[in-house]
Amino acid sequence: MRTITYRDALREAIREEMLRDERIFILGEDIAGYGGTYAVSKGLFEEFGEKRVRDTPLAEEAITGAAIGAALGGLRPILELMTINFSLLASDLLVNSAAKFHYMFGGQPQIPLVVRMPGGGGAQRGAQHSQMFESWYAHIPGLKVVMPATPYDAKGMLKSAVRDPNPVLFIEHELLYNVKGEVPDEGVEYTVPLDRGEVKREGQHVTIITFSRMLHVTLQAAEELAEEGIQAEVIDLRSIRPIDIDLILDSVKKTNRVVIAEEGWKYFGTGQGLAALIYEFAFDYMDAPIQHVNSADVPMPYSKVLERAALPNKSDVVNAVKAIVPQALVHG
Amino acid sequence: MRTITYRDALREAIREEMLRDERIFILGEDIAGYGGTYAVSKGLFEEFGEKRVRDTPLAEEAITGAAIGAALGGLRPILELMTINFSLLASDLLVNSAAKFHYMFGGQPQIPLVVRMPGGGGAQRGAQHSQMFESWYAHIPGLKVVMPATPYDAKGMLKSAVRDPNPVLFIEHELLYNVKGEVPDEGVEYTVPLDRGEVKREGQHVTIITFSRMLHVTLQAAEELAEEGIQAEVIDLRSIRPIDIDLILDSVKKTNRVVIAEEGWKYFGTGQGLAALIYEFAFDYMDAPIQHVNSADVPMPYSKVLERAALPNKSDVVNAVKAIVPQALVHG
Amino acid sequence: MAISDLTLAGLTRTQLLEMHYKMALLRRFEEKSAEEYTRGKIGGFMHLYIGQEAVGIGAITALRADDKILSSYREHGHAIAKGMEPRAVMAELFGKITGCSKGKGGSMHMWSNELGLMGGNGIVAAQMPIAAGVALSMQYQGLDTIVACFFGDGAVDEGAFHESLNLASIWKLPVVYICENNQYSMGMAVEKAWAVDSLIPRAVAYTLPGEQVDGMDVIKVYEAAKRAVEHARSGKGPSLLEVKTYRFRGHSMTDPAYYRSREEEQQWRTSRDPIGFFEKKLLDLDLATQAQLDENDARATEIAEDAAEFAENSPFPELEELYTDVMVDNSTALSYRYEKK
Amino acid sequence: MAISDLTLAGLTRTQLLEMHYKMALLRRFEEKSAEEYTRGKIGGFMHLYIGQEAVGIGAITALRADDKILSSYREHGHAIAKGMEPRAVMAELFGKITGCSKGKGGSMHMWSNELGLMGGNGIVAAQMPIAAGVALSMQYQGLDTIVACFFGDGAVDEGAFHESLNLASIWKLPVVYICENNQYSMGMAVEKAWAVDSLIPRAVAYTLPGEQVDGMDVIKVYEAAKRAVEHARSGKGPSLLEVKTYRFRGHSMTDPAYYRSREEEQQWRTSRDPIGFFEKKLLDLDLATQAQLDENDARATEIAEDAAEFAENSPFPELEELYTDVMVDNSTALSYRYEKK
Ligand SMILES: Cc1ncc(C[n+]2csc(CCOP(=O)(O)OP(=O)(O)O)c2C)c(N)n1
Ligand SMILES: Cc1ncc(C[n+]2csc(CCOP(=O)(O)OP(=O)(O)O)c2C)c(N)n1
Ligand SMILES: [Mg+2]
Ligand SMILES: [Mg+2]
Repeated sequence: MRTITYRDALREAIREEMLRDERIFILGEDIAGYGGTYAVSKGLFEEFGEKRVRDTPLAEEAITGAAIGAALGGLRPILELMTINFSLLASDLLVNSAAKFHYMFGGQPQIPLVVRMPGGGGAQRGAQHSQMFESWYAHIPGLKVVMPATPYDAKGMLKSAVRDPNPVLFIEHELLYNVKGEVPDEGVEYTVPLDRGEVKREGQHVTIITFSRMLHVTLQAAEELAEEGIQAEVIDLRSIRPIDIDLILDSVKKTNRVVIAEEGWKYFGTGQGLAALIYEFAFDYMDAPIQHVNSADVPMPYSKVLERAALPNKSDVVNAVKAIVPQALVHG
Repeated sequence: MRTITYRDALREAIREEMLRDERIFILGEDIAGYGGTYAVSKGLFEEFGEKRVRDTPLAEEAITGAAIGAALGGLRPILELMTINFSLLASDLLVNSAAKFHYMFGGQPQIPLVVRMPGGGGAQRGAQHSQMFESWYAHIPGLKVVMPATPYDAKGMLKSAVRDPNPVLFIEHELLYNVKGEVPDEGVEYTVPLDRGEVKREGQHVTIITFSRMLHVTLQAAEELAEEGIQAEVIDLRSIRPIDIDLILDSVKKTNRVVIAEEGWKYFGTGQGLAALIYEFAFDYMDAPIQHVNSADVPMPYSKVLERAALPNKSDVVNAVKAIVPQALVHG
Repeated sequence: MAISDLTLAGLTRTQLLEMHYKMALLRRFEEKSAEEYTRGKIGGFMHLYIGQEAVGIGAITALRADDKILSSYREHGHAIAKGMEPRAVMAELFGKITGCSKGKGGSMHMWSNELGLMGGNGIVAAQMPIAAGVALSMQYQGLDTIVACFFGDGAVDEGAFHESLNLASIWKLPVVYICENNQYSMGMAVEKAWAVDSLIPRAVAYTLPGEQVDGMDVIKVYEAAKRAVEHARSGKGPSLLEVKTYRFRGHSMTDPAYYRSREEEQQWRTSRDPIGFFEKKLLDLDLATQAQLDENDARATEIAEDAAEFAENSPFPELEELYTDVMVDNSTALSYRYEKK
Repeated sequence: MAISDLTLAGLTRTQLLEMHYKMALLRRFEEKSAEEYTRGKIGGFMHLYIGQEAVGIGAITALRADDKILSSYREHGHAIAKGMEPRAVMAELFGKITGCSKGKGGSMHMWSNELGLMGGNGIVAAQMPIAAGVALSMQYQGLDTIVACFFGDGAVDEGAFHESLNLASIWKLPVVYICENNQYSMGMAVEKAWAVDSLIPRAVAYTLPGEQVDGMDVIKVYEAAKRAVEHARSGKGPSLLEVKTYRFRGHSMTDPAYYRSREEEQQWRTSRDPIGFFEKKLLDLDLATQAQLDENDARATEIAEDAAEFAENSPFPELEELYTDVMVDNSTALSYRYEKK
């Protein structure tokens, strides 16, 4: 094991897969000469050349369509959309073409496509550059949507995504790239499945379900709660579609209490969808209403004082847990 | 009162508002010469001329941006996007500009814009032409999203939408245009608010929450249930954002049982968001898990036998209700 | 083929007769589809190709069997021209399991990996960037196949048109973009929608070879397509063809076409019919006898009838089909369990 | 103004000196912003306009006060040129309530109804269709005001560019589209991204008047803009200007600009600096004295300092501001109740 950043883990996954399979290439805005807006593809242009590391014009529709077409033509493109905020310009091609072709053409075409894009706020980038749209895409049958939170999962899931025969939206977070974590030594081959969540911390008093950057905030909250005797079980969804429902239910049936901590907006978002699912399958096990931790229901403000207030933080998670975990339960 | 179609109700609203306010104009693909794909704007070109009834090229980004700009410039555009399926091409402008300008520019600009578009399946139009994306847009702070189901509400809410100072997405349904209903005589001025649901049928055994075309399916189901002694209260949401939570809670606290019937996909959709909200505010009142009625979680197939199987129907609603309403409750 | 029996545009009499037969087949097939639509056997949207046959047949005759094509929702013609069995097309229209998309696609969504027919896209212009990508895959793999992408005059107004041509041009992709300018996008007359009166300046705006072609003359279409195809195959990159044509019917089965005059339609139907025009040419040049043409037409009618009968007698998909083909690996929204309604 | 003191391009000495002052102000203001950014007073993305001053000043000088402008995220220059108080701009960068967007917008999102500054859009090219709409509102209301829309060379690659120019052209909208071709879109060199080497053929593709202008010569920019503005104001419709310029700094504060050589940058900074060029011209033609220019620069530096001080001493928004301005009528996701975190 080594300790490397989320960014390096992603680059290793891309590089190792490109060495393994000639059909894999990457394309996107500023991924070659610039090395990628978040430096994920740094050095790959120098190593693989312009055929397999392709800078594109600013044309989200064209590059997304081109990636879909290349996949239909037998290649395995990894498309980087600079941020998920700009994916709205490509949403038609992702939803009306990539997600539907296999079905509407009777199972004939396959689209082994990976679309990498970071989302999220926290860097004062303002309303248009701080969003999470995973629930939009997870609503669509025909797509897979994954959001790894650790370097280990990032590398393992990106490899699985590249090998997957379906279109996979691989959603990163702008504030995760510098996060460090343990990853097997180079050459030690491993993958992480695209349909399994993971218990990142065990506990019996409450289940906190989270994903992406909020996993780290949640783990800190769990530490703080532990000091007060509250043992929180932390589940990292990792994949939003498909969703690992049984892993969640196992935990919920043990703790009977749930907090969902996510960065996106609350209404008609991922957390509400998840809560509805839990109630549907574990209604009788729920001892308290599920608590939601989200960003404020407003466009993200620029000013740091307002942005800080808008984003969910550790104490939001702690308070949400305390709201449903009675003292008695802990000390009784 | 007269009995007119949903289509005519919409046209009357547009026409009366255009007569009232010079700043109001309509634009869209084939709304003038063609009279509108669903004939909603039929005759308006002849009456108001090309300045106020504007045919546009096939360019969803340009016409949506133009409508936003016209609103910023002091006009009150009603944009028709031929169907909500094509709104994905305009989603960036709707979400990143229309929904955010008022906030991110410190409250200075206002965008009094109405975007009319039908969604939905049931006419064998296949995977790309049978979708409901209301939950996508209702997830976004800064937008209003309404979906009237009756001619009365359609006329009254369209008038309110046109007079509203915010961007309003007015979502119709391709199979509602020919639906008839009572509407006050022409000249009798009325409006329906954009933030109020309505109890369309009273009952005490279960609350069925629905909207758009599914309201009519649900009312039929309620009739069938009544024959078996089950009195269902049917709530027509009418507005998805803002959502009339207290109306819903009042009913839920009375019936303690909820079925949500919608045409869209289940996961991370409107119904799940609504269910999560209900549990959040009425956890202790819920005697049974909320039941969901949706389309199958697949792209819409063309073949009529498959499409029929994919869409939610009367018996789906009836069965969902029976699953949570015990005989005892009814006959006891 | 021996030089000796070259006749028109380097095509043998056999090839010319075959082209005539295919045009007749498209015509008869569409007439039959219209009939079945009115009988309620076909649902949803159906966009007929009648009047535009010379474009599909002329252009696709210029392709190799292993080249690929992409089209819009108005694709029956392209599908059959590329070699799709009329039976499979009609069965798809009927929503039967024997259809080329198992009945899941319908009129707008037809596909065949073997024939290189890559859909049928219902989103105007969406096929354009995808076509660029398919062409990229050929260039990337060093293949000498090329892509032909068909789209309408309305698609020209979409941003995808611009983004795709620019990308195809800078990457020198082996793709031929063929605009079937049938003068209308639904009810919108092209001269009202375009800020230019021809696509030539648009081709120049992407440094692409551009040509305007009479779409009612199948030979002219064939020759222009041939040039563009060779250009692409020889690695010189994409080109843009504006093929002027006219749809004899409404936009779709439900369109009464009030936005244009009956005179205008008559004018085109009578004086510019691509099949009549081609037949006259073949006869004038003694390249075919009336008997041969009649026989082609009779065969076409027969095949169209047969296709309808086949479709009629084919079974609908089993309800299980509703849940197949969503994902290649049959994964679903919920891992571990498959939720069906 | 009396004809007598006409000097350059019909501008009075006073006007010329004012233009010089504004260019100096943009430069000093940006330098100050960069300083404050490094001090951590400013966050998020910040895109400097340094090197492009002649474009904003030249073009906006050609506008009337009641004309409107739209721009991209690289808008400090346009904001100040249109008359925005440097204090309000700097305070916005600091995220203070005294900022022109109450601190909610930041560097990329500045607005003023009074001044006709209509943002600051962070989505590349999104301002282009919106500008067409603003122009439509003027045409619709019979006003004689016009819109100037600034965008970069990268925006040209987006579908919105194409759709907007076509719409503006067929509707003859009073808008001037000004492409600030600074040679790069982030790290992408324009010659790699465009399938053409100039925007002239693109203008032709929409039957628009198009002009290429030296963006380092404020007078040339002013004259070209003047022509385009008059064209629009007189009801003749839109036009497209390609203004060739160069950004002296990286794309944003965090960009080391490895994709271009230091030599190339030096070359531009030393030999093509728009302010130095303008000063030389003014001196050579005896239109200003070195003392006047120095005084302008000193004043500019002072104002920039003052703006920073004002921003520094201004309060941050109250937390209540988080929930204001979401909707005009303060409606929220839940009717009847306002849910706050
Ligand atoms: C993005 C998008 N916008 C609108 C539509 C609705 N629509 C379907 S076909 C059509 C007309 C297209 O005209 P054209 O491109 O000329 O092709 P034609 O029908 O003439 O073959 C329109 C507007 C659509 N399918 N997709
Ligand atoms: C639709 C979209 N794609 C990508 C980005 C990320 N991005 C921000 S600025 C920029 C470069 C734009 O270059 P150009 O248009 O030349 O303007 P300049 O920065 O040179 O002023 C890019 C790619 C974005 N903001 N929006
Ligand atoms: Mg057409
Ligand atoms: Mg640039």
